[in-house]
Amino acid sequence: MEHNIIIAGFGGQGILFLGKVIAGAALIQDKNVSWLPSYGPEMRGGTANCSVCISDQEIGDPLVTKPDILIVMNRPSFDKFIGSASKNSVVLVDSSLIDKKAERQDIQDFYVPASQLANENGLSKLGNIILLGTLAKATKMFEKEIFYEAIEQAVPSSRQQLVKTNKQAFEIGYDFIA
Amino acid sequence: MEHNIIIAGFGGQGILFLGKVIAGAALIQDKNVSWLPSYGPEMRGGTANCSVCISDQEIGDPLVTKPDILIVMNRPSFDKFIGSASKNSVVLVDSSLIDKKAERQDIQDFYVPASQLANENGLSKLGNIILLGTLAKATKMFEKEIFYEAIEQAVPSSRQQLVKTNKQAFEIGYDFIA
Amino acid sequence: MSKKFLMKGNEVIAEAAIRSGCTMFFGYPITPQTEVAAYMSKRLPEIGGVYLQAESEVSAINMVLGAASAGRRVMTSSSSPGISLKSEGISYIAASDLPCVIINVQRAGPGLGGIQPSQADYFQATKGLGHGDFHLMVFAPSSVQEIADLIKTAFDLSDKYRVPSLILADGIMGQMMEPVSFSEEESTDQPDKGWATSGHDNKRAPNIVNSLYLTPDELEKTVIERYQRYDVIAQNEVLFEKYLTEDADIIVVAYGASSRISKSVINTAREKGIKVGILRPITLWPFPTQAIKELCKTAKSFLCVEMSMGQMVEDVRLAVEGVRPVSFYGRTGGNTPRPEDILHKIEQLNEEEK
Amino acid sequence: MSKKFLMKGNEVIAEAAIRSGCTMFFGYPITPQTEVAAYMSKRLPEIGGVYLQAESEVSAINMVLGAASAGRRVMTSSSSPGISLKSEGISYIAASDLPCVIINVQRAGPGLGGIQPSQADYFQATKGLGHGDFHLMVFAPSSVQEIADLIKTAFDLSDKYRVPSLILADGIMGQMMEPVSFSEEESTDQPDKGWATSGHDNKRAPNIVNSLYLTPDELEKTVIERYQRYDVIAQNEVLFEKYLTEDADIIVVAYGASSRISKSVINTAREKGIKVGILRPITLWPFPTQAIKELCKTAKSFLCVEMSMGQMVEDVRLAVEGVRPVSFYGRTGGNTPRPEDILHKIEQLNEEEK
Amino acid sequence: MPEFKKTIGLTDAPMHYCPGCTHGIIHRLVAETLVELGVLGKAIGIVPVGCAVMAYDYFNCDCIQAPHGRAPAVATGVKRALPPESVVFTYQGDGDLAAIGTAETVHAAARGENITLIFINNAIYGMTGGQMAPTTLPNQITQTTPKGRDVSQAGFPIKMCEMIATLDGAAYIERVSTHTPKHVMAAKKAIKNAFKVQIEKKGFSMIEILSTCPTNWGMTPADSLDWVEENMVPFYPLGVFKDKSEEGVF
Amino acid sequence: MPEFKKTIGLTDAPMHYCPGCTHGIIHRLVAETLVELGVLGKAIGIVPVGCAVMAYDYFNCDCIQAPHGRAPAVATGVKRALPPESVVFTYQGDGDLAAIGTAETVHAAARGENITLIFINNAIYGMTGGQMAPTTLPNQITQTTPKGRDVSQAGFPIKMCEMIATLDGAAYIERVSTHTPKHVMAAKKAIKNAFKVQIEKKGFSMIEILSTCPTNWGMTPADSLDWVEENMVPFYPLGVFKDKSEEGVF
Amino acid sequence: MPHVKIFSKKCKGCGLCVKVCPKKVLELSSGHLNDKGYTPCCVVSPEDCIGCGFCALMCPDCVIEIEMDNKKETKK
Amino acid sequence: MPHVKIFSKKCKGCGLCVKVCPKKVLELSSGHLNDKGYTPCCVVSPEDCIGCGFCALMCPDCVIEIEMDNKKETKK
Ligand SMILES: Cc1ncc(C[n+]2csc(CCOP(=O)(O)OP(=O)(O)O)c2C)c(N)n1
Ligand SMILES: Cc1ncc(C[n+]2csc(CCOP(=O)(O)OP(=O)(O)O)c2C)c(N)n1
Ligand code: SF4
Ligand code: SF4
Ligand code: SF4
Ligand code: SF4
Ligand code: SF4
Ligand code: SF4
Ligand SMILES: [Mg+2]
Ligand SMILES: [Mg+2]
Repeated sequence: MEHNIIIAGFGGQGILFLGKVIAGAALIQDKNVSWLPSYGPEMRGGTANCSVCISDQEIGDPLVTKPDILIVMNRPSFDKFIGSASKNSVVLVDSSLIDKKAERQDIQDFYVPASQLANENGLSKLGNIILLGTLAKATKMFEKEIFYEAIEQAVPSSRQQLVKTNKQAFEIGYDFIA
Repeated sequence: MEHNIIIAGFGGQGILFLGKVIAGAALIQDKNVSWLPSYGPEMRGGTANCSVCISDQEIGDPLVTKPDILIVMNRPSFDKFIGSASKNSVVLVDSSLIDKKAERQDIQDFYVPASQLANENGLSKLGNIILLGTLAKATKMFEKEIFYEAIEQAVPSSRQQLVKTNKQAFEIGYDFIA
Repeated sequence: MSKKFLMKGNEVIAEAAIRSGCTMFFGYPITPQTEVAAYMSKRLPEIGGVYLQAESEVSAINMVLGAASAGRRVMTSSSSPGISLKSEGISYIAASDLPCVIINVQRAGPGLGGIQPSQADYFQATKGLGHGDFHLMVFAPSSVQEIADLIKTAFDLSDKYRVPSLILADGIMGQMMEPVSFSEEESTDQPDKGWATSGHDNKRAPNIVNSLYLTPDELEKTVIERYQRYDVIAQNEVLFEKYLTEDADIIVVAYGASSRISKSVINTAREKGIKVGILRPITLWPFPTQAIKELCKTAKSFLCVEMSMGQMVEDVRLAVEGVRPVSFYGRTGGNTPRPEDILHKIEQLNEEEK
Repeated sequence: MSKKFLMKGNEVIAEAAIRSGCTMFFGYPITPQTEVAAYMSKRLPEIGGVYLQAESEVSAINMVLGAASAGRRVMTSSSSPGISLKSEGISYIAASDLPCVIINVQRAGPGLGGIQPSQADYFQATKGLGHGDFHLMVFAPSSVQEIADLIKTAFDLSDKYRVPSLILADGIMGQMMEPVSFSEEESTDQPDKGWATSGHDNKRAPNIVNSLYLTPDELEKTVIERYQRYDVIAQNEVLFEKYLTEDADIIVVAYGASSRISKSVINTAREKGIKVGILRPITLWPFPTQAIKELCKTAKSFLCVEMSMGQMVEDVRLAVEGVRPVSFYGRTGGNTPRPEDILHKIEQLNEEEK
Repeated sequence: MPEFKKTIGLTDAPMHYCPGCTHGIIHRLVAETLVELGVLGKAIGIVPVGCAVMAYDYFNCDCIQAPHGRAPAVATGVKRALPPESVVFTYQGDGDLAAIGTAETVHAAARGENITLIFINNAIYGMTGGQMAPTTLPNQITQTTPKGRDVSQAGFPIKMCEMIATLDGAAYIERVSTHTPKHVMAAKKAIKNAFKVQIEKKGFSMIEILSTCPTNWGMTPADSLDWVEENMVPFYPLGVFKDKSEEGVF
Repeated sequence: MPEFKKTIGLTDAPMHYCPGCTHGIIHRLVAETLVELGVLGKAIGIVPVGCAVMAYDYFNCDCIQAPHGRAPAVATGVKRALPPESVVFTYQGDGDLAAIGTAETVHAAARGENITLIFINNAIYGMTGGQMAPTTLPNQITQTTPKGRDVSQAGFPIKMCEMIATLDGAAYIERVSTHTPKHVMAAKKAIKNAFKVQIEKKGFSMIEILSTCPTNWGMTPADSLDWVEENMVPFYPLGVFKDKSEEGVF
Repeated sequence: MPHVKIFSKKCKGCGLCVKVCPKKVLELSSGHLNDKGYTPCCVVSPEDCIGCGFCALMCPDCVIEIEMDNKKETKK
Repeated sequence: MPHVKIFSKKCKGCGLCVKVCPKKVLELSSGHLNDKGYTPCCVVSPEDCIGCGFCALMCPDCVIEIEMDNKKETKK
């Protein structure tokens, strides 16, 4: 197993958290894993992104430049990364925020109005986890339970009430595609 | 011509000034010359010394360790340097402050009660220049006039009245030995 | 095997220090290592330790000097510009034979530069972190797990030799999360610090921590004595990792983030039939000079990969002594070496050798 | 020939700077260079220049940064511990492409050390005077006259390349008096500084002096551009002196105070029939690597003499690349190499070669 | 009643500050002042390390980016390098001016250096992500005081105006705020006074401006204004702490 | 009437100070205080870079030689490393404490750091040979103010007690002198007060002590005492600037 | 009549203008994001504006311009 | 009677004690230098000493000791 993932969007959309959940799931499955945020002042207001690598081998470069999984949650990130996704990569797009489709034919792209779905379901700010659900379904990378466990671990112990809403969001995304 | 000179005594005895006058005389005679003080906190109250090198050749090490001319104006300096003076070196001792004689036979030593002579002649603090006079006579390294010129240059322009007393002191030292 | 956590390198620096018996931390915020202090500010008070945010890096390193003088295990952390500011204090600490651990999570320079990762403080760390003749022990972790392990080594050796330790990490190491597990052994067996200035209690002569020796002979003696300890360290404490070097024609030399990127390229190159291996210095000072010399017997050429304009490459050249060609590939300004570029370099070298 | 004065090295530093068009000086007192500031505080006001004693070395170097940004010829001076404190500022100045002249009259370290002469800041000066990839031009005078000459060169080249210059002297150079004469030519033809931040007067776009580039590609570009200038400097501005090297079996390499002591030993050794010569680097960066390489063709071995535990010797080894043996003799802690010891070393080498 | 248009003292570059951060307001006030006093072309701004690190992109005058805390030293170098008509100011955060830069601030003031310090007190290290600043209030929660600033461990906040006003070289020292339009207007006036003092060569001037950091305070921008009113103003009293604008310090 | 014998708080090493330098007197006062308060064995002295750099040879307690100006930071590290009964003091000159060490001094005070600063104000850099200090008086001639300190160029002297007293962590701040036996006795009392404040954990204390530098002032030791009386005392008023020895700062 | 102009592309949706407007002339858009990802400020009741300038005084991003429609005033 | 004791070997001849002695008990030696090169302080009129301790208070080098001859006092 080997995945090189980029997750990108605005600061405040839970980009880094989403990456942590995926990385956490990989750790539960005893994979080698690395998570690397873009950091710095551009965090604020501006865009945020992170790289997650999952592998059975030792991980070399933790900075992903050719993702086989790409999750984008705003237009600038879509424009920036869509070209770099590798052939046959899985690309998830929050279509409620990005009004554009990839012009490439060599990728598996999914358009999920995640933020909108989140708002509609009273799960505001959980568009990220909706996309995670879709990802889980689309890639089958790990079992649902594994992701649930990862969510439980990633949510700070002081805010465990969030676990439930996160799982709800996950389900919505999971069920969004067939 | 080559001379490696050490002048040593208490701070305040004009040790460094004496070195400058000798160095200045050498410069007037177009010799290569270097003057190097010991510096640092030990200056205050404690002992002071300086190295003067005079040569027709380029000067290498400006730090004199085996002087062929040694002028000492206090007991600690006498004890410290007397052993290092080279064979046949000229050693001048302010005998009003140092109640000891060199036990070496291989040097030309002169005992001049310079500080006392200075005080007696109303030239207090000019014991150093008295020793210079003796040195001039003993070594014939430069003409008297050269030293006079050097004194004129070394005395700060604001205190030219000192030139006269310096010359007086020089004469006393010059005449002290035959 | 003990439990694995997914943790940021910076947090592991802090947690590992605490597990190594470090109870005092003095720092000043700077990207990309702020999580070290954030972690310490939370955890140290919980265990009765001392966290203090100083008014500057200069002050922080001098608080370290004070705490180390009193005999405590103490750490400070910063990034490149902040480390420059600490350099006078570091020279003093080295000159006073005080143990401590200093973290540099390097960012891009010179000047304010950028906040992205860099390895351009290698020269400073290994040769010039302050005025005068002295060394630090310099450790370069290349994974979050290794951070955990080296922090302990850094504290232990620093106490043992009374030589300060520097962890030379970079923005990637600090910001990255990886699984990490901590060794279970308690690490409280610190050597006796009879020299510490903790008050003589009228029971012994005063202890003095000092670096001033106005007499050159005395000062020279202390320096030479210290260099004798350095010699022992150079004999006994060199750390490095070799990977596929035995039959390699080309040896990549790289440390920290650069080494892990390079290592993955080695595998690709091997698949292409190129005999390449990697030597990864883990201690940058002492440098694995001997290991490189050994490799000169079997390897045909060396390639040094760094996130700088070429700094460690000098130490590689000093080790190789002209016996084999040494080439260099580096990126700077916060850029990281690209695997494809490294591969390309290796292929080139491979061609040339034919 | 113009008139010769008997002057202290430190005073010559100041006087030569003024004659080179330096009109601003910011410093902080430290032995053994206090005379530089004393001289400046007297002379600069007389010529309408600015002398200011800063509250610290850190502040002084940043005042230099400001004055250089405004386009003025400016100098600062310190000694080892003070130079360490300036290292962040120096990295900024280099990164901002600002010209200036920095003096380090080295004293013995590390830490507070002593106040006697030393050459143990060589590594710091040539490799690690701050974080990040950058260089200074480093000049090492070995006589008071040469101080006068090099100060002018240092200012001129610094303006020309927009790279800061460092004069690496030592306590002997600073404290010694020797005859000196100053060249009569006026040196006021400074290059136009259109980049200076002196107020745009509503006539041009704002000028900005800056070292921050948050985008790695941009930062990398500026660093590489600067390294291209370094290459030009390395091509064109290397300075060194050779003495009796042509037929020499043994080449002594030494700079500054060590070199003049060594040079006199060369003569003694020659009298004893030993074929020895000396190569004296005048620029330490760029280092006369090529000149040493040339000498490898004729010389049998090299001896590096320093007032340190061995620093420049690494650059000599890098140049020699193992082709010839390189030995080292050094003193530290404020001691100076003793002529008899150097001679002894040379005789030993001569024996070994037979 | 006045029209409002963006001043030519600012460039067109969009500012990178977080939404609602009052750094932006203060930028405008300084820029307007330079224009209104007719000194934009003679002005050199020294920008700090802090959120305002890229202010050189916004101020429409010559600028120098200074090392963290050293802006007053850099400003001193510039001011003394240029003809006395030049107008040199620094723009510094509380970490920059009151922590690492304490010595530079105190000594520029003590020297009566003819420069103006614009001091943005937002009670936090903004740029590095919200650590305790020297001006962080007692019990205020920050990244490095997770249980609130415990003054017995982390020390007391520093009131810079009060401290600097004791120095003989300080000619004009005032503390203002930005949390209401009225306070913004008062801030503008204070800034103008400070620059006038400089232009008339009366000595050192510093304006401390209470400012918000919604991002690191973890509040909406609107709530941040209230927080200034309710927490900062009581601790950091507004007003003029020194005024030698008539007689000057020398 | 008391006998006078050298205190056991001092070692037997002869002091290296110049003849008549009042550094020696102050050493004795500090050492006597430690002995009288019974804390010599718990004391750690932080010595500066300055003429007192070798004070570790004289004080009969554990000592650390600190980098120039950083003694308060070193003291902070030591104090926090040791049990609260420890007694940590610095001994610093005016260049050390009020120039290069300004930030360290201000912030140790702001933190209410439970340490004592003994601040020797001799209006000059003694050790380096007589350059201007931050406390050099207006028009005073020094090596780097050869025509006298021109405050319009070199700035105004800093009155540290006045400045530090504005900080909330400062518990006891007093300025004393050493130029007559009476003043020496008062100085002793002030030093004792400061150490008591520390021992009782009331916060930061600093005693500024006017002191002579006959060597660099170019005067006899006797004349130097008069110079203190006639020139320094009028400029640096003696007295207590802050006293929270009862209530403490926290 | 005063005329408030908002360059909503540059608006960061901070709401400071909204908070200080004495006449509730301004509001943040509820759903719509601008290119920067913010919900920008909108003029909801331009007729209520008294041209006090508070909004512009408080806007950190110089997003607001106020024009005084002098013509109309003179027409009165 | 108080007894002033001067360790003249350690004396630096600064004269501070001389300056502050209210009874002119002390003087610097005029010609004689001690081993350190200073003209040390001498007790010239011991009988005048009132034991005020000023000299000891001012001596920077702890060169002066004062003994109170208690026996004599009790004898009185
Ligand atoms: C020498 C150095 N130390 C630390 C930093 C990291 N740093 C960047 S900004 C900053 C502080 C910012 O706080 P403040 O001055 O209050 O400005 P704000 O961001 O709040 O406006 C720090 C510590 C640095 N760049 N350089
Ligand atoms: C970093 C650094 N800067 C400068 C010096 C040189 N220096 C030694 S002592 C001193 C100042 C001494 O003056 P002060 O603190 O007033 O003490 P005093 O000698 O007057 O008692 C200085 C600047 C140094 N050793 N280290
Ligand atoms: S971090 Fe705080 S101070 Fe910085 S721009 Fe954002 S809100 Fe403003
Ligand atoms: S130089 Fe001045 S302060 Fe230093 S010991 Fe001598 S008299 Fe005292
Ligand atoms: S000018 Fe005044 S009334 Fe009009 S929108 Fe702005 S704040 Fe509201
Ligand atoms: S204050 Fe400015 S940036 Fe904020 S919401 Fe209003 S118009 Fe937009
Ligand atoms: S004790 Fe008093 S009277 Fe006696 S010698 Fe000393 S100063 Fe004079
Ligand atoms: S005060 Fe002390 S050192 Fe000075 S003369 Fe008197 S006895 Fe001697
Ligand atoms: Mg701030
Ligand atoms: Mg002083």
